[in-house]
Amino acid sequence: MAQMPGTKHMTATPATRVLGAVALVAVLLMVLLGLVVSPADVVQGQAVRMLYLHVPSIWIAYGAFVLTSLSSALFLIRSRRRHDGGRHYDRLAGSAAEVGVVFTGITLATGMLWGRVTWGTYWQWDARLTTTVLLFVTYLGYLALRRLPAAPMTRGRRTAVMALVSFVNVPIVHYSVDWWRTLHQKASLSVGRRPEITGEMYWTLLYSTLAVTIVASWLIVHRYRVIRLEELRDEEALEALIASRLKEDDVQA
Amino acid sequence: MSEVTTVATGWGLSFIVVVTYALWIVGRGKTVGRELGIGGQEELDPGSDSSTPADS
Amino acid sequence: MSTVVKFHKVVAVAGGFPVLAGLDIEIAKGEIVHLRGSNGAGKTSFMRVCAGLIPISDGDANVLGFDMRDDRRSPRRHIGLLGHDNHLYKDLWVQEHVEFRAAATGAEAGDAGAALRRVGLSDRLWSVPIERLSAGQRRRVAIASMLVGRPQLWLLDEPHAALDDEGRGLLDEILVEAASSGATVVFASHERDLSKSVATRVVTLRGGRLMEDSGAA
Amino acid sequence: MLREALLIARKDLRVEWRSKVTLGHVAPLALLILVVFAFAFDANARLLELGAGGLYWVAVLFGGTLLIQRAFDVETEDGNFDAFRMSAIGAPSLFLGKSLGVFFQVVLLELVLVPGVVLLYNVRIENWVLLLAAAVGGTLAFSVCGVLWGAMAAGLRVRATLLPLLLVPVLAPVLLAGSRAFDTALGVRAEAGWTWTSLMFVIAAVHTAIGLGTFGFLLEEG
Repeated sequence: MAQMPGTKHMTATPATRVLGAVALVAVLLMVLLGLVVSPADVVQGQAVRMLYLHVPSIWIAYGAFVLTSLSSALFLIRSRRRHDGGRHYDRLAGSAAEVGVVFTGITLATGMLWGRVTWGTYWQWDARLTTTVLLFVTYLGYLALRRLPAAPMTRGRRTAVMALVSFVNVPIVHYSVDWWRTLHQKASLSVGRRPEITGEMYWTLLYSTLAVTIVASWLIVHRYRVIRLEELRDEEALEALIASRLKEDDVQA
Repeated sequence: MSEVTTVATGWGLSFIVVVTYALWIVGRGKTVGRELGIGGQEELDPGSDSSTPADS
Repeated sequence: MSTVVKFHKVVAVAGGFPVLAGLDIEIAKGEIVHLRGSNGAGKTSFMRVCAGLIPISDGDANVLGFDMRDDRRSPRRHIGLLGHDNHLYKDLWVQEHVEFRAAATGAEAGDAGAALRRVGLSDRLWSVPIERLSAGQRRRVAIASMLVGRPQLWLLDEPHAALDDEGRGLLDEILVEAASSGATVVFASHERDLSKSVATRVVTLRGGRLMEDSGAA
Repeated sequence: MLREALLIARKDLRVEWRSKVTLGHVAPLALLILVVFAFAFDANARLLELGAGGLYWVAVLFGGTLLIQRAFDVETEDGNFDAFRMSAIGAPSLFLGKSLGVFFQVVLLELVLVPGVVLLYNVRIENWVLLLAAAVGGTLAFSVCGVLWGAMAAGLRVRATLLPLLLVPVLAPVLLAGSRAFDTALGVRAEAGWTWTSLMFVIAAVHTAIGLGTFGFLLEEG
């Protein structure tokens, strides 16, 4: 294994430094396209620029949660075969969930601000908003469960089950909330007039999604490495403990 | 709030959140790395890492 | 199969601490092993690893013919474990509790009465909530709950604690009886003299390793 | 499996019968919640009548969460989980048994809450069959979700604060569906009460399937 040169950035490798640089440039371009180059909307005016942040954020958040669920499932399968197998899936699940929560938070914040200018209120009991806020709380709970001290595999299995159940629950939540709102919503449906996304706006949205994806990947990769470092630290401490137990034993023998 | 300030607030807030989070990750990595002892630091490439069965 | 427990350089970790640090031990069928050692020596952990409750992270362990690396669940139903806790539902009546345990291990409900009588709990106490029993009486209920399962391997952690002299004598009798009918018994106890009488072998642990072994008698 | 599940459910109900926690503590508390809602709405008869269905399910949620907490405290209190691991009973049976036990205890709670809502909020039950079906469906969904998540939080020092956080988001659809179905049954809104009721049965079925498949992962340690 190569030694880390300089070790100034414990979680960085040449490959991810490039990724970080690409992410920075991509974001700058995204700001330029989203805030300056793309046109204002006929209906929404300048407010439409919220779209380029709001929509990619929720897509990324969903993507991250899908990743969490997939890795959780793989972790459970692997941990069944070998009692301490598949820990990297657990790490991936954890880092993706955390990044997902960050972007869900951004979605909610931008959505509420956007709602303020287009609907006139911060909050509507809109199906999507309600589902998103429940999603946010669910994965906050998931992260809370992850933080609790426990044997790594015990915690891994527990959180993996939670991730799977939560994920299965997403469509149920969405369906029920959606149905609830469509049954009631008569007046408020017309409030959220959606801009027609075509041409430059369409391309800007697509590009923003790409940029946000790059940023999210950087975050997930680095978060993963921090978790790995923490595990290495714990393992090293354990090795030291075993060694000291053996030594103390020999002295007494 | 006007449309422009709203957009500015939204984007600004999001950037602060992401940048803070990124800085926190890097800082945490450094702290834990220091606790680990820099010398024994192995290269952490997720590509090779996830394919190594010895990582548990 | 004459070897019931076979440990080779077993390392086990619980709560981030190496509770067993390379333990080697073999226990044959019919032995009554007295485990000794100071607090934190690994007595409890050894029993929990035997029972498949703590996974081994290094070395090899075989219990009742099962490789504990591959399958630490299958041997469990043949093992009776009496831990520090009594594993009792305190709201239930004595008889209800033992009957439940009997049913949970697939034994006859009628065995419950026999087991309760064996540990010296009179009929008068059978319909009393466990909550109202004294510590020693609870210990007896716990031993009875273990008896009904007819385990092949008995793991008892400080079984004599809280028992009065009569109870200790009774317990020793039960252990000898179990061993002579083909079961294997491992118990941990700080009281040396008392248990010396029934143990066929005394094993001392220290720092999660084997320190002293009197060998099979 | 069913025999073992019934064995566990019977044991749990017997524990309840001996300790009377549901009837003695949780049911009166749930009734109190109904009273407190009247304070919150300034005893506005119209509001309380309109909200009766939802308030009923909120009370069930609070009381039920306590019951789930209790169902797992009974197991972790004296190391009983170890006894389960050592017994011949499999994880799916344990899951089913615990769910059944919780189900009947929540039913007990609801037997107190239904008259409570009718008397305190002055509602009339227009559709008994729907009310019954909705109560059963909602309680089933609540029980299986609750047991699955209760096992996740079982034995943790922070379980009392963690369990509600984990449980409420998952139960949100049940709460929603239960409230709407009750609205119809109580004649407050002429809506698709039966569809909401069937949704609750679907949720119960989905979580039962997940629980049967994953409960084993939650029991093992290390």
